[in-house]
Amino acid sequence: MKARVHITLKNGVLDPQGKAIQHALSALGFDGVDDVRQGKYIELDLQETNPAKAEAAVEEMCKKLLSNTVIENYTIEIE
Amino acid sequence: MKARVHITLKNGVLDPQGKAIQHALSALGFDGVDDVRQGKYIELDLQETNPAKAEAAVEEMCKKLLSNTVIENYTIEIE
Amino acid sequence: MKTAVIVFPASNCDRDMIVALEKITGHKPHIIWHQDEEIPPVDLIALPGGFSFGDYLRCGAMAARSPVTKKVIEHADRGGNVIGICNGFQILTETGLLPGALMRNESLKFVCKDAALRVENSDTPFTNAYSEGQVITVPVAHHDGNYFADDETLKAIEGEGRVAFRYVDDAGQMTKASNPNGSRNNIAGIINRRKNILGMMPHPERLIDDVQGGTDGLGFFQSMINAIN
Amino acid sequence: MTPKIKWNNNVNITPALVKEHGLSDDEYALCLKILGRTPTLTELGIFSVMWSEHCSYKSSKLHLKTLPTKAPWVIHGPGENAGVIDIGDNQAIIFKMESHNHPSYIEPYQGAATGVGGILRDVFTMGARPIANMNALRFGAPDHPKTRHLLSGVVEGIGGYGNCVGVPTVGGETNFHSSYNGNILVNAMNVGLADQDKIFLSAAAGIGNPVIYVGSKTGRDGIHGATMASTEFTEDTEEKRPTVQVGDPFTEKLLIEACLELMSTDMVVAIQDMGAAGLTSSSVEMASGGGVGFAFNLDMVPQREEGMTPYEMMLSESQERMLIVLKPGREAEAKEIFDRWDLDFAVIGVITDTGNLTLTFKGEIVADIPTQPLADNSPEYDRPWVKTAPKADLKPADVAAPEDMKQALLKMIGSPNLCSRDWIWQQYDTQVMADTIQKPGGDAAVVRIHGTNKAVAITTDCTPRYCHADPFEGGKQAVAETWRNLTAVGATPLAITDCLNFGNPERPEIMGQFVGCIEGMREACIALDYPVVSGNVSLYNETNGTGIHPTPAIGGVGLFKDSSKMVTIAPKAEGEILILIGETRGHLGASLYLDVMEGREEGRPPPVNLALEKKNGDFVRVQINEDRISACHDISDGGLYVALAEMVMASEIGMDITIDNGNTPLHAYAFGEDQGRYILSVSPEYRDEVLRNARADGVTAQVIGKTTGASLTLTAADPISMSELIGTHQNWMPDYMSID
Ligand SMILES: Nc1ncnc2c1ncn2[C@@H]1O[C@H](COP(=O)(O)OP(=O)(O)O)[C@@H](O)[C@H]1O
Ligand SMILES: [Mg+2]
Repeated sequence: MKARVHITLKNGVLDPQGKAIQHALSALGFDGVDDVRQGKYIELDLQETNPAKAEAAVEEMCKKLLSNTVIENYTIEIE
Repeated sequence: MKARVHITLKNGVLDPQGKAIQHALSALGFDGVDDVRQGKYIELDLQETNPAKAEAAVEEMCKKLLSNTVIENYTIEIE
Repeated sequence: MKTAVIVFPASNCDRDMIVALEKITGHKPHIIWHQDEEIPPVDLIALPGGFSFGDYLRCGAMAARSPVTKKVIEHADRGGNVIGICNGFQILTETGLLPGALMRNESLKFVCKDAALRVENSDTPFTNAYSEGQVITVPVAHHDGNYFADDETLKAIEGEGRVAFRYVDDAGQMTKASNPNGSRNNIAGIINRRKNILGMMPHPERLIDDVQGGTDGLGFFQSMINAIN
Repeated sequence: MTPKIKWNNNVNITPALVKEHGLSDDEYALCLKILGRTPTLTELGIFSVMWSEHCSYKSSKLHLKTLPTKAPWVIHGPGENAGVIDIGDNQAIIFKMESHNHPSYIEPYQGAATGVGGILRDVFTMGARPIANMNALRFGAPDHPKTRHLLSGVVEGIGGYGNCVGVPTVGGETNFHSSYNGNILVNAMNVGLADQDKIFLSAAAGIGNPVIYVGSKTGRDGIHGATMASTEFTEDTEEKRPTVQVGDPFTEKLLIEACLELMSTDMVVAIQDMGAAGLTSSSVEMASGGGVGFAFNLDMVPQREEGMTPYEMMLSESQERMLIVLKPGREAEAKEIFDRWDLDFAVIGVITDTGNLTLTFKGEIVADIPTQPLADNSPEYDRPWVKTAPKADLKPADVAAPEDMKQALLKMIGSPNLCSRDWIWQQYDTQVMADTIQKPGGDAAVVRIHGTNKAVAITTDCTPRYCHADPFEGGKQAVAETWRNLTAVGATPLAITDCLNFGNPERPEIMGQFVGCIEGMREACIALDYPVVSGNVSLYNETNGTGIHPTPAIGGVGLFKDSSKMVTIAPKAEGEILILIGETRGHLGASLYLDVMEGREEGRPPPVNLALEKKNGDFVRVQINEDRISACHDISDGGLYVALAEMVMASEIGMDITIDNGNTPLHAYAFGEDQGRYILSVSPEYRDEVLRNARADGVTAQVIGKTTGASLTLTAADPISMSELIGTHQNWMPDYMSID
């Protein structure tokens, strides 16, 4: 099965990339963008066929490697 | 409204990050991960309240700045 | 002083660190590959700069989870000295040995230039050869050196005198223009509470010989010799 | 599950298909003759890439052969992956420059990054540890809508790759000109260090020896237009794939370490990187070079994507791959090294005595080509050319004096082609490996030979406006300028590499530019005893019939036996005496002054008198090496005043200058680009000795002022303060780049 992981910065953590994008957008004439946040999107192809087990495994992966829990949150979707 | 943009590498484009993540996962003992692809996830807060207009604007932003259309695809969700 | 340098795939300042340690201690450091299970007993472990694992995912993330890093943590827990320069600093924050995180530079660009640093605390094993408030010039070369910690953590670090170096201008003033990467409070390097671990973005190992344009990095290594011998 | 392969190698080879593969009728006829039959599709692809301009040098070979390539210190000249020169103590410097122009225009970050990766492989494949990167860049006019984006991406890509592999990028050059609006130039150079008894070549040998593939897996990257054309034959209806190659500097770093480790053993017979045309050109070169055949089982090639065809595997330009011939029975030992570095390792074939490249795929032979004729009989053209018409001379009197000399100088140093390149090189790690002893900003970069007192000096130069006005003089000047820049830091120039960037060679005017530049280069190389040891040609840099300015970028390498002799452009103290070496006639033809102040591109370029060039340079080098000089700067773009301003900015010490311009109008004297000139800064105690030595050598030398204070005071100009000077010089590029 496939897992999709979104990794986003926690509230209050500064996001230089998001800020730079917002700035560049306004310089390009895109008005009305109040905020931009950039995160990561990771797709995993798993051999596991049991959704609950897959989710548990990906949760472990997020904790152990994919996210830095000091600054990041993650969400997992299994399909 | 909020726009969520996913930017992923086109099919066939080498993804060194994904490859390295897959490798690191297996070194950490996570078996059964066949493939990993890494992309970007961007959230935008827009002043626009009309979904169609918002989508059109974000589409333009993707083309002009957010994605590198030579090697990346993007998808947009408006909510 | 016995030392060890840990080498991860795509570490690339390992040789510079080895050369500096050998020159200053008179002994060749042990060179430890990231898959090695053991680190011989040493006074100091150095995590060198570079792009361990390509800096993919997050700088230092994969190195922080390498087998050998467990041994580094054990060494630190026993009170052993550890330094992390540049990528080494990123690894130390990823392991949790040092607080905070190193984010992408505010400019989003890699930055390589000489940076003036003010020594904020000279009462550490890594800075005792400098005097407090002294301004030294040391090169930085990084893409992700923008030090972040939340307000509470930052307050603790500052309150406990754990900022080792800060980016300043030539006159020693902390200014926005002298901050090469957007670090909070212009932080260039920090130590842990026990004062046996230091992480810093600038590269003292690149400045130990006159032909390199200066020797401001020497004091860094001299400090450790003072502390350990 | 792997999809069922519907690959059909025996498609009908139609004239249209041949044409799509870029083969002319004559070329295809030769291909039929070599094979004695109709090619398979895979074979057609192989002929097509091997005989492309890029791989075969068919338009340029004839002329390249005229370049001098020999000197007692040359160990390997052109023909190997890179040039090799002797620097004593059993050590060698290995270097080459290469273009990645087209890919960088399409995708600036990845194009430039993979350009760096490619040139690194050319150097380490010979057994060298890369020690320095250089980059010669040309962009369109600053006001062209694409320029900012291209500059930003290219610089980021060069840094992104070089910084990660841990090789310092120590210098280069950057020009802006509208002729590059549709065709930017990204030329990357690498310099490596090897032991002379550990130099590896690509000629394969030893019937039965295993052929090994190492590095990244093969994907469908960079397969040329030809593939697009062939999709209809593969019955493969996938989305059209981008042909952009993505670089993986992490893998490259591992590959460098693993290959150098392998080469430190005695297992390697031959080794070759997979560059342009990937597996095809590497295997053909290795086999034909050794007069042997290769038999590959393509099923063994590590593949990144499913359902790859032999055609795709042979033409793929996936990065970070090498082909190695091992001694027999050493596979397991070698594999251990690559396993430790987490790199793919596959035995894909053996050496045969057939002389053929024989490819098997799924049990079927899909190609069987004699490699010798394929490599040796590659087409060679004597393309028609016409000599570039000489430009009229431009007299100083034909150019108006500026209203205000001070403002003129500020305008010059704040112009796109003369302003500081800080914004660029701050994105490069210029110091990793801790041996950089002269960083960007001076005349040449200097990198210490690790653990010794020796050092190499490196520079890249070319003045395309001169080449455009007069290819012969321009070619001469490009070589001479590198020689001068190496001399200016005190090094002994040894040899050059080149990257010859031109428009469409099928146009006689362009071919004339090419021939002219080569002739000029040749004269300069001979006169300066400064051979060409490697190089690269990039043609067809042309859009809608408008070619780029002819741009023969030259990379020069020089040596210090004692690196403590090195000088920079920064005077060391106040009170030093400034001495101008060489003759100043006030040549404003094809000058930057004419361009910046009047927007004109006219006139003959300044001629290079090679005998004078050599005399002046040798004199300067001796003075430096005998410790009489505290700073030295050659005079190039922008002339004398610009060079003085650069010295002031580098040292942050002012100058007081008094010019005796005789009959020459002052602005021509100040901004003219006469060749073969230097400014020396000497402490007063050496002043007379230097002047005396100059007189004895017949070198023109005159005192023009001294270092003093904190501003630059020039004849007929208001004093310019340090902050005004530095601000003007440094601000243009960051300001330009901050406009999104
Ligand atoms: N793309 C670049 N990368 C690194 N350094 C550069 C680049 N472009 C220019 N430089 C540096 O800027 C300085 C000035 O360049 P240039 O004007 O071409 O020098 P010169 O006139 O002496 O040949 C040199 O030190 C050169 O190495
Ligand atoms: Mg110069």
